[in-house]
Amino acid sequence: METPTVFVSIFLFALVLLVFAPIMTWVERKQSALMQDRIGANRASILGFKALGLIHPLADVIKMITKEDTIPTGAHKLLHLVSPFIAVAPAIISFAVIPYGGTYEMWGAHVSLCVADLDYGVLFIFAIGSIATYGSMLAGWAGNNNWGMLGSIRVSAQMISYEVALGISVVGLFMIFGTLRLTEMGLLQQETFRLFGFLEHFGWVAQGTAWIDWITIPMWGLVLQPLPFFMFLTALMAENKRAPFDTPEGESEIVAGYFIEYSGMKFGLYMMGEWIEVVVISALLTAMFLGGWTLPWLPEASIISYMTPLVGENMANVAAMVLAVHVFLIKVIVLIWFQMLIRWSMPRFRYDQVMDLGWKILLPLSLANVVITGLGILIVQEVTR
Amino acid sequence: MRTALFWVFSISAVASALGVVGNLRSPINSALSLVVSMLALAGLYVLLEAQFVGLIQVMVYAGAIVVLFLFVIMLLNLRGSGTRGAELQPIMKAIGSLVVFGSTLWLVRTLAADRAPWPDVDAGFGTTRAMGEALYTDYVLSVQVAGVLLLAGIVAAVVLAKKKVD
Amino acid sequence: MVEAVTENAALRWIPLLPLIAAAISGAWLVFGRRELPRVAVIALACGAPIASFAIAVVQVFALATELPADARFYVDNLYTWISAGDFHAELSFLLDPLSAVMVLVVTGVGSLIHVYSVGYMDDDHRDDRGFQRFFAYLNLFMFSMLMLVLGDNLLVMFVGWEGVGVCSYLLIGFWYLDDYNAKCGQKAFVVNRIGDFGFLLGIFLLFWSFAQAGVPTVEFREMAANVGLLANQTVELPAWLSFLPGYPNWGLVTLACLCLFIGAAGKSAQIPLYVWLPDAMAGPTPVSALIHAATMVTAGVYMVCRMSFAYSLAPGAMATVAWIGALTAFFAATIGLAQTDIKKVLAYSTVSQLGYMFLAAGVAAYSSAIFHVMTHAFFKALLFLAAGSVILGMHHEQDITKMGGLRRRMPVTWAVFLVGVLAISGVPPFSGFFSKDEILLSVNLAHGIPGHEWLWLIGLATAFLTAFYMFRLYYLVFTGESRADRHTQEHIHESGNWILFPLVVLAVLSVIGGFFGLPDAYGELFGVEESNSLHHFLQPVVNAAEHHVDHATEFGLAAITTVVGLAGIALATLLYYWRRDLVPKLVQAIQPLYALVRDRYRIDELYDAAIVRPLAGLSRAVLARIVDQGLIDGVLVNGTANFVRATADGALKYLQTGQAQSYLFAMLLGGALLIAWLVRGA
Amino acid sequence: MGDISPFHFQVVAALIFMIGVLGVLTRRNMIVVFMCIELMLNAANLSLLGFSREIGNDQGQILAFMVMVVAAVEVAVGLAIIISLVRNRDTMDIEDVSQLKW
Repeated sequence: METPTVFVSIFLFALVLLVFAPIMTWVERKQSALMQDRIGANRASILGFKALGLIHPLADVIKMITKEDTIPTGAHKLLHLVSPFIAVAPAIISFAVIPYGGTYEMWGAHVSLCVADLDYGVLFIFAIGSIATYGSMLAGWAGNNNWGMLGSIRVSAQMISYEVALGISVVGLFMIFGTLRLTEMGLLQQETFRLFGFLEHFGWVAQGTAWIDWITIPMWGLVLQPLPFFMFLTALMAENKRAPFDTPEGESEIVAGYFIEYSGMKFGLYMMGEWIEVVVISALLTAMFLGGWTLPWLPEASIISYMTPLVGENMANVAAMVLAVHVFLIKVIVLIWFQMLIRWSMPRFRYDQVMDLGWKILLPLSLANVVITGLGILIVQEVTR
Repeated sequence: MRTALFWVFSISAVASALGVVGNLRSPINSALSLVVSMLALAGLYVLLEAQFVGLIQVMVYAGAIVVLFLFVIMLLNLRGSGTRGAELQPIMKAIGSLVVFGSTLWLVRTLAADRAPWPDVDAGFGTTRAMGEALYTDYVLSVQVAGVLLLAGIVAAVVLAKKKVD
Repeated sequence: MVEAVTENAALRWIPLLPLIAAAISGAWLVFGRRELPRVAVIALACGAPIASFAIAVVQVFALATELPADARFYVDNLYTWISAGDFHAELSFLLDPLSAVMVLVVTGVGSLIHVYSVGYMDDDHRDDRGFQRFFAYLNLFMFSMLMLVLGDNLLVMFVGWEGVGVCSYLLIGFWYLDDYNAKCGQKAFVVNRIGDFGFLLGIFLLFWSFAQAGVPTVEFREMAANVGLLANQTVELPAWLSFLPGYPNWGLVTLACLCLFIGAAGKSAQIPLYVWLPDAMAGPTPVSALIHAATMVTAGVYMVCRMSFAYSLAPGAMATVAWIGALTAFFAATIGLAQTDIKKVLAYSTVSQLGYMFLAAGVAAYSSAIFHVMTHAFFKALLFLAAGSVILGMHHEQDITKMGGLRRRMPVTWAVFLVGVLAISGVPPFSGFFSKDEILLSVNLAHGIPGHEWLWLIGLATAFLTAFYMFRLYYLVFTGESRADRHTQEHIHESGNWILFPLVVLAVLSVIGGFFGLPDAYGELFGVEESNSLHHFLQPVVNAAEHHVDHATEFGLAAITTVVGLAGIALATLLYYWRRDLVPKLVQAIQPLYALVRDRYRIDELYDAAIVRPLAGLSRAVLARIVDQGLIDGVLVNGTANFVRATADGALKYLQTGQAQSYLFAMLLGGALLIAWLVRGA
Repeated sequence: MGDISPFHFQVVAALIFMIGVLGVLTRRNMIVVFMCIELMLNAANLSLLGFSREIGNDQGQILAFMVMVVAAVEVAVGLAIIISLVRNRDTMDIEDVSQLKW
């Protein structure tokens, strides 16, 4: 990828993300209001325009920035300063490997809608995600506050624990796709398989029976690995420390946990980090399990080839690109909504329940999934050989 | 670009390693220096075409091991040294280790007297695929043994850290 | 020039089935909480030998009918057991006519005795789970015995040899809660060890001499094929043995065969190692019948026959075997005259009959020896089992002076016991007649053995004594008035069907068993060609001497034997049936001699005074005090420990500071020095 | 890689290793000593990877990977030991833990 397109991409996704984060505050408010059967986020107004409460994010930002930034005595000043940034940065960086579209040719240029199409894309996200732990745990320690310390201990234990399940739960998916590269995963998920193909294979119905060719299923990760989808989602949400996994904050127990000593925009950064991570989680799940930017049963190449006679090759590519981004966004929004649904419908787990879920349920299930997937792959290979 | 990266990474790795040892105030500071050192080393690994190992370095060392260190330090609520007397050992040991230090550098110098330039490696070198294939074919036994070791480690850690001996 | 052999994978199951059964019930004993259900124990324990017997019958039939007479070898090679240099020992089984006869006897009689044991051990409540333990041992014994018999080389045979020894020990001391029984087991084991040591030496000698000749082997067929190479190997005797005949150079084979015979004498209870067998009667009666009458004790005879190729090169060893056998036969028979324990009488008669077998083997009448092994297995197992039935009926009373008049109370036992007694006394046409007659005929014709006429006379005398004391036993037990106390008398009863069925089968075999080896001369009378089928079957594998005698001599000798036997019976009838009052007077007349015989010539006391006590004293005084406690414990064990403690406590401990960093420092210095040394040239 | 030779990587590895040694020998705080051991392990890894790249053979990378596995186990067990030590003896000083002698 040439340097200019890299910058274009960086600009694009930064814009999207930074726009998303404030909007998320509104989404959260609206969602909770809806679920709790009340009217939410409708007071802020500019000249009487309330715009469904969309002004609220703006008000939030102003409030955050203008608030006094307190630094407690006895705090480790440097760490107290950098911790919020360490917390936010990984979330933003990990978006770099998530593709929100394929590669398109227009007017002689290659446009790839993925900033860094790395060979070890998912691993990169895991690695960067593991750094995020520091942002939270140092925050609690740096503030010289015992509630914060407790929060730090909780957060470090929780995040280390769930990283294990996080990594292992998707091993089965890697085994099936044979790649860690997210763009490749997207392309592979365009393919379909015939649900009843095995009937023909074993000779239980005649070769070339028409209805067998009609009933096809897209090879989405969700279809191939339904259980890991939910395990991965759970582990990611636990990593994100939002309800119901918000024991490190636990305002009823340890006041606000690790960010107890933060105010103003530093506090805002933690909030932002969480919301951005909600988006990243949705994007990652979309790329890995929901076919990424592609439509089911309709490969991108065929869209372009249908449209080329109508509008010319360049414009066909542009149209496909726009379509891809929209498809991706819709899937992401659905998943964001799903996460909000969970966040507002579940009470907080007790701390030991969190640990039990990670070590005693997710980890064994993930390991079992690896073994079962391996067996399945062997069987399929054996049968189709 | 690579040359510059090498210098950036190696200098920060060595400097933060010194920070680990030289920071007498608090083990937390040492741990943070260690993270920086680990991350810089990961960068060096990637420069050496060992992307997979570099990522694992970040995940395992920076993401888990040092977090564990921090976790333990916080759990034991140790702010400051927690040791009695002077933090540093008697000067004799320092002198001794400096002797070793010097002799090791000398060894490296002698060994590196005539080094061939970098050979070309194929595109797959150090990628996840290459490592996975090697690990699960030629070194599958080592992987199994490592798995058993991990299991033993888990059990040992749980038994050791258990509060009550029942 | 090893003969053509035929692979046959079925052989392995003959020994394996009892082993599996033993392993199952043994494992259940060790790990299970309770005894298996009786039905399961019985099915397992009796099923295995019966199945083995079935396989053996099929395979022997195939061996006899499908293969030519000079190539009757079935071999089942499991795997190479030992492979060291040129030496290879296979774990393999061999079925040839010799082992075929033995296998049939072992599995056949063994199966019957297993069935009998079900009835005999049924009321045994002496210890917990005894029933299952008994059958586990018994099956293990079957396995070992079959290993011994089927082994294709001396090593496999030795494994079986030791295995039967162990089982014998375990079963003699089966009721180990009684100290006497445990001691008897130990005695049997120790005496057997002496013999086994000789056997082992013989194996080593044979292997060594074959290796000298360039054929390092212990495998029977290979040894037999190459035995000629050993003819000229001699061994020089030391000066203090100059009284021995043939001094100064003995054939190596002679020495090896003598060593092997020591083993055989131990296992088969020959002079001077016979002392364990009478004491072995402490075990349950089926054990006495199976191990100490029918199978294990004949292993020595089998081994001598199996090694006949070597003995044929060692006339001195043959003569030794013959004379020891004859002397044992006579000696044991005399002891048998005065015993009052029903099982002891039978035990001495077993020793005596085993002497007969060695006598036959010693005069190269191997097929006769095996024939007698077979008939003896039938009638002696019968006698023992019948005695067991009597003992059960008499509530574990074994003293014949307290029996009497059992004929009416136990009619079936009476009948089969009478058959057994007639058979062992050599009354035609019972089986004992033919086998004994054949042995005596062979002895009479064995001109190669020094003093063979005397051997024949001893044999005749033994036949007379045998008939006498067996009928003495019969009359005392079954006729006259009962001498038991009133309570016992009231409860005397015939045994159950589990016991009677094997008895009847064995009785039939005792009657007709002789016709398997009906001498050709008799066969001609009835127009049957080669009626001595056993002899012709065995002839290719044993180097039996061929006799060609005219019929007059043969019938004449048979007549003499018969007359002698009938004379013994007549005398017994006179003394113990018609004129019982004569016996005390007779005993009074020869009181000192009678006492000596009754006390078994005090041989046990002699051994105790001459061997056991000096040895124990030496062990206690020298080996235990000086060598073990002083040298090994004091100097070696404690001395080493003291030395280590002194040096460590004095100096080395100061190296261990407890400071981890000082260790590490030393380690690093060492590493640095090592590196400096490695790169010293650069 | 321009003017950077394999030698450079080895020097960095040696330096970090020796810094680790220095720390292990001189620090009293057990946790810091432990961290220095991790430094030494990482230096060894760097050396391995450097040689691996230098001779174009990926065995060095496998070895480094295994070293990491072992290091992870070591940390888990070692920290558990330290936790129980501190709990029972209330000290972080490595010199206080010297009962294992004559």
